Amino acid sequence: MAADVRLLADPFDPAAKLAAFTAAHPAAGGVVSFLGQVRSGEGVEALELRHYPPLTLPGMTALGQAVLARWALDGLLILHRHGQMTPGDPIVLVAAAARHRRDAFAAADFAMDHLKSDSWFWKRERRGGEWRWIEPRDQDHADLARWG
Amino acid sequence: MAADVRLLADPFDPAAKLAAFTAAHPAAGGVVSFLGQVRSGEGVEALELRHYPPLTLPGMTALGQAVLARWALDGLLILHRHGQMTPGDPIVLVAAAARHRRDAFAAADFAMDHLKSDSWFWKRERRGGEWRWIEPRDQDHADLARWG
Amino acid sequence: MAKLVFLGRLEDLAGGPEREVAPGPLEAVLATLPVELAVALLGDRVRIARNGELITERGGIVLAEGDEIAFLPPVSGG
Amino acid sequence: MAKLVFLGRLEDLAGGPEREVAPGPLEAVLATLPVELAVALLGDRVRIARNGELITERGGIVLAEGDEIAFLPPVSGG
Repeated sequence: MAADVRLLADPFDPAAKLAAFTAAHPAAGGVVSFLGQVRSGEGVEALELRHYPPLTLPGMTALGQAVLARWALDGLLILHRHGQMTPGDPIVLVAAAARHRRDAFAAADFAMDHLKSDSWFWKRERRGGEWRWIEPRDQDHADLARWG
Repeated sequence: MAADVRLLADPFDPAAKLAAFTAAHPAAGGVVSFLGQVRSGEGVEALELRHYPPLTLPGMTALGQAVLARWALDGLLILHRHGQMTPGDPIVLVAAAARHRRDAFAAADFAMDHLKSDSWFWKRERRGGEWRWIEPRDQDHADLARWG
Repeated sequence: MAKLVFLGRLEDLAGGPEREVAPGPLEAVLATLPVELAVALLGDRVRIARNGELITERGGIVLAEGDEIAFLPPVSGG
Repeated sequence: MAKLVFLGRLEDLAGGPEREVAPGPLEAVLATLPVELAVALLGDRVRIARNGELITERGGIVLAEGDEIAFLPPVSGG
């Protein structure tokens, strides 16, 4: 079983993607998902994620394989936007289907920690008409260190 | 902010419920969800969850309040079926919306551990035409002990 | 009358989800039931709720008119 | 010709996402750039990929015709 890993240039409907993923894994007792979206109400007018094609999707695919090797899953979905987004737009959807709930939680959590701190995306925000690049957060590295 | 906690007698559409929950919390950067469904392919023809009205929903509501008190959430959704279900039917949907990803993961995980081991549901399965009550699993108690 | 409510596998033993009984001391009520059921209802892991409230001390319960006593075996989870 | 690719904030410093350069030693190529950009590209936390492969040893790189050298500042996460 391979992970379904995609880097998307256009908006996607996370509810539809999650419904299709769940339906594709009827033997799984549980599906854990994480949906990240552009926050509203913080003065961010737009967010842009840039990637480097030779590295970004290959890195996400390798992450998917690492997650599948580490937990007993029935399925793994990793969708990630690039390009410009506005508040409320979905950025990332990770879903893990497993027979056992704990595996699904850990796999989704691990995948998100690695996507956030360890994948090839550069992010900038527009506030008051000005674009500004976002520096890495220490919290992301602390999250990653949890997995040894 | 109160948790949205419901005990449902009829089938529900988890994708629609999750989409509505996500749309209601635009300031949350992330939404973690757990969907539990009746497993296919294991010989289970039907599953029935029985509850005791004076205790079951009040217990779920108290759990929702405990989760909100423990983590900084923008929203919390707990939907749980009772009655008869067949393979593929959703049983439980928990979703936690938070500014910070780690809070959302921990809250959903905690809520599921407590729903599974600590809420007033009795489950029976029909296999080969015979109904059989399901005893508690030791794993559920081990899961619960993680939270101290 | 008062009512006994049987959850989970206790329902199978009782032959139904509930049973009307005459008010009185719980011991006396249980003595009118089939012995296998009475023994199961008194099991260590069976909790008791009276009118929707869990009871911690099960000695000395007397059923009044209209009372509902529920017998709750270990939950099997959601 | 060869190509330099600038990711993240390096793109702003470079005035665009990429730049065509003549092949040759990377040091010589960098010496033709504005000094502020050259210094930023050589920062400790900037990783380098050559034709899509990360390079661990950045000494002695010589750009051949058609090479693509990407400068990757710390990622800001998804």
